[in-house]
Amino acid sequence: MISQLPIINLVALLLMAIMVPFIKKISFRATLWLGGILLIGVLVSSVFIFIHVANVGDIIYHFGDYESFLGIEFKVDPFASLFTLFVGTLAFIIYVYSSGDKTEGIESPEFSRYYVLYFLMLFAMFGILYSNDLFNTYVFIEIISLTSCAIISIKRKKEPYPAAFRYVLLNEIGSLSFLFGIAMLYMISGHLNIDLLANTIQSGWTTLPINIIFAIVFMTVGLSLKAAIFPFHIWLPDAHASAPSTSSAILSAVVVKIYILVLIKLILKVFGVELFASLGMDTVLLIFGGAGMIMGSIFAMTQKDLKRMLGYSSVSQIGYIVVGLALMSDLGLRSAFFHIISHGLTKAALFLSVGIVIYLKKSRSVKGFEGLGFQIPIAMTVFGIAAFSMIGIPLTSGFIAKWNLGIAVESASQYIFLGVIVISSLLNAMYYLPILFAAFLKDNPEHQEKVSIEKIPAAMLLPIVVLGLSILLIGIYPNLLMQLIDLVIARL
Amino acid sequence: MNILERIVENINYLGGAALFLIGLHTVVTHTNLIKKIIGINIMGTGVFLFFIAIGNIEGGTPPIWLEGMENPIFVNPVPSALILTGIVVSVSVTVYLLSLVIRIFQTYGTIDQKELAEIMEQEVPHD
Amino acid sequence: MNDTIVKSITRLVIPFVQVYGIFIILNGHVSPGGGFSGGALLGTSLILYTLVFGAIKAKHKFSHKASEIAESGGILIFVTVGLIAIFVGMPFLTNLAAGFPAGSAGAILSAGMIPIIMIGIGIKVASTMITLFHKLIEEVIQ
Amino acid sequence: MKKILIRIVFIILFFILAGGIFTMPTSPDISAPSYNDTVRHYIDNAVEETGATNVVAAVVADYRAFDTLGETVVLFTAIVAVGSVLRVPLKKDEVEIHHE
Repeated sequence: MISQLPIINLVALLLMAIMVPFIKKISFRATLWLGGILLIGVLVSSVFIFIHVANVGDIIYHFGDYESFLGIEFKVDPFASLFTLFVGTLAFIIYVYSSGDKTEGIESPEFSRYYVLYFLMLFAMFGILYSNDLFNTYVFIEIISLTSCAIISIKRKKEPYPAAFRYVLLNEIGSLSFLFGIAMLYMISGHLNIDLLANTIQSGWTTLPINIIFAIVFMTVGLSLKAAIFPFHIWLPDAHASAPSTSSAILSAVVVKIYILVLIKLILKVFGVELFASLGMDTVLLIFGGAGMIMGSIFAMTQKDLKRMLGYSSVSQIGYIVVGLALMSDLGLRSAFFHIISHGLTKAALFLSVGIVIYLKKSRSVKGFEGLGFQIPIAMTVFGIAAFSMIGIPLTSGFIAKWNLGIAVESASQYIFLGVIVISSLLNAMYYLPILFAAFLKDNPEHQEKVSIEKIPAAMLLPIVVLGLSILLIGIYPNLLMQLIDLVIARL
Repeated sequence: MNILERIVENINYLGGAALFLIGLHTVVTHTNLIKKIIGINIMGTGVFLFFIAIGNIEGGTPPIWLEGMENPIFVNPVPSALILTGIVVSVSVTVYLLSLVIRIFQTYGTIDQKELAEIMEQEVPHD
Repeated sequence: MNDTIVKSITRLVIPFVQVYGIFIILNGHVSPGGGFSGGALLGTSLILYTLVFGAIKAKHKFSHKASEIAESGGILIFVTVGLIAIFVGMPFLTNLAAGFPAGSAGAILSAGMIPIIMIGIGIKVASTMITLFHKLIEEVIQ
Repeated sequence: MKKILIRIVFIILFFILAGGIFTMPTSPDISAPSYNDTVRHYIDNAVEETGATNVVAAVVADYRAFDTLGETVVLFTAIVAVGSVLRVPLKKDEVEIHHE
C-alpha cells in the first residue's frame, strides 16, 4: 500500500485543482478548508513515505505495470522524498498565508483560479521530484512554467504583463533547449529512463561523445535559464517583483530551487560527476556562481523597490547554491542542499513579511520603513531574523549554510571563493541593515498611532512566525537537518 | 561530392538545427512581440523535426499492424508519440503568450519591446 | 459574414467534419489518428461555426457551462480510468492486467482502456481549442 | 553592425551544430542505436499486451499514458492561465456588468 502513496498524493493534488471551480460554487470558504486539509494529508503521507524510504529502501513505481525500459517509472529515494517534504511544507505555510492576504491585486473572482494554478503547480513539482523519466520531467517542467507565469499575470495591474511575457518567453527557450538535449540523448540510446540512460552514457562516452557534449550544454543552459543562474537572471527581478506577495514567495522559495534540483539530478544521475567535470562544465558553473554571488548583491543595493531588491538577493543566493554544486564534492553538495532548504525558508519569510508591509501601507518603497518596527513588531522581527539569516549572522540557518559552504570551498582548495563569500555577505549586510535600522531605531512622526496586531489577520501572522522560528531552530540545531541531508547524500 | 551526399543524408537533422537557430535569432533580434512568439514556434518546430527524424527508417512503414503483414519494417513509434505531447504543449504556450500580448497592447498601447521599455521607464515611480 | 453561399456550405460541411472527427477518435487504436487529431477536427468545426455565424450564436451552441464541464471531464475520465487500476491493486493506469477487456485486435471495441482514454483526450482537445478561441476573440471584439 | 555580428554568431553556431550532426549516428535504418530493444518490444508485443494494432496509440495511451495525462493537464493549465489573463474587460464601468 505504501508504494501507492506517491501517486495517490499526485492524483489528490490534481483532483483538487480540477474540482476547485465546482466546489467554489457551493462555498469559497469550504474550498479553502478542503485545500488546507488536503495539503496536510499530503504532508503527512510525505512524512510516511520519507520514513519508509529511509528505513526500508527506495520505492520504485512502474506505471501500467510495465518494466522500466517500457513504461514510465517513479523512483522515490531519500532525495525525492526529502525535497517533496520541503516543497510540501513551504507550500502549506504559504497557502495558509494566502488565505488571509486578500489584497495585492488579485480580485475575488480570481481566487479560485489562483488556487487551481497553485495546486497544479504543486502537482507538477511533486511529479518532477518523483519522476525517473526524462520526457516525463519535461512535461512537468512545462506545467510548472505555465503555472508559475500565470500566478504572476493573475495580478490585476499593468506591470505583471510584460514581466510575465518575458518570463514565459525565456522559460520556453529553456524548455526547448532541454527537449533538444533529450533528443540528443535519445538518439544514442533509445531510452528515456534515467538509470538506463546513465548506463548507455557511460558506455557511449568513448564512441559517441558529441551527442553527450551537446546534450550537456543544451540541458545545462536550458535549466540555467529557468533557475536564473547568474548571466541568465534578467527575467527574475521583474517577474518576482511584480507578482502578488504569495506568488513571489512560492516562486522565489520553491520554483527556482526545483530547476536546480533537476540540474543536480541530471549531473549526478544521468551524466555522472566525472564526465561533467571532464568537460570543464564545473569550472563554468563555479565562475557563474561566484559572479552571481557578487553581482546579485551589487544590483540589489541599487534598487529602490523592496521586492526587486529581494529578487536580486535571490540571484546572489542562487550563486551560493551553484558554487556548492559546482565543487562536485560531497561537502559541496551537502552545503548546496542545506542552502536550498535554508534559503527557501528565509526567502519565504522575507517575501511574506514584506507582504504584510504592503498589506498595511500599500507601498513597496525601501524608504518607507521608518518606525515600522513599532507598528508591526511581529512581522518586522521575522523580517529581521530572516535578514540576519541572509547576511549570515550566527544562530540563524543562513550562517550554518555559509559556514558549510566555507568548509567545502576550503577542502576543495578554491580559496578565492572564501573571499567571495565574505564580500558577498558584507554586501548583503549593506542593503539589509539600513532597512532594519530604519524600522527599529528611527521614529517616524507621521506614523505615531500604533497599529494594533488585530488589524492583520492571524492567518497571515502565524505562517511567518512559524518560518521565523524554524530559521532559528535550524540555526541552533543544524544537526536535525544535517542528518537527513547526510542520509540523502549517502543514498544518492 | 562526399560532403554533398552527407548533407542530403542528414537533411532532416540539419533542417531541424537550422530552424532552431532561426527561431532563436528571431526571438533575440526582433522587437515586435508577435514576431517573438513566431520565433518561439519556429524553434519548437525545429526541435520537433529533429526528434521525429531520429525515428525515421528508410523504407519503413507506419507502425500499424494490418492483416496479412509479414515481418514488416516499422518506423520507430516512440518519437512520434513523444512529439504529439510536445506539439500540444507548444500550442498551449503560444495561446498564453498571445493572451499576454493582447493585454499588453490594451494597457500600454504598443507591442514593440523598445517602446514598451520606454513607457515603463517613464512610469517607474509608482508609489 | 453575411454571405449566403458561405453560410449554407458551412451548414453542409460541419456535420461531415464532426462525424469524421468522431470516427478518428474512435478508431485511434486501429488506424492512424487518435484523440489529438480527432479532437482538433471537432474543435475546428466549432471554430468554423464561430467564424461564419458570429461569436454570440456560437456561445449558444457551446455555452460556458458546457465548456467548463468538458474541460474537467476530459481529465476526470483519464484519472478515473487510472484509479480503477489502483482499486484492483495494480499500479496507476494499468490496462489489460487490471481487467480491462482486450477484445479481438483490430475491432473498435478492443484494447481495454485505450479507446476510453482517447475519448477523454478528444473531448479535452476539442473543448480546449474552442474555449481558447472564444476567449481570444471575445477580447478582440470588445 | 550589431545585427551583422549577431548573424555571424548564429552562422558559426549553425556550423558547430552541423559539424556535430555529421558525426552523430544518423543513419536511417534499423541499425541506429535508438532502434533498440524497447522499440522492438513495442512493435512485437503491442498487439498482445495492449490489444491495439496502432503502435503509436499503444505508446501514447498505454505504455506512456502518464505523459499523456501530463499534457492534458497542460491543456487545462492553458485554459486557466488564459482565463486568468483575459478575465474581465479593463474599463471600470464595464467591470460591474461582467462580474460572474
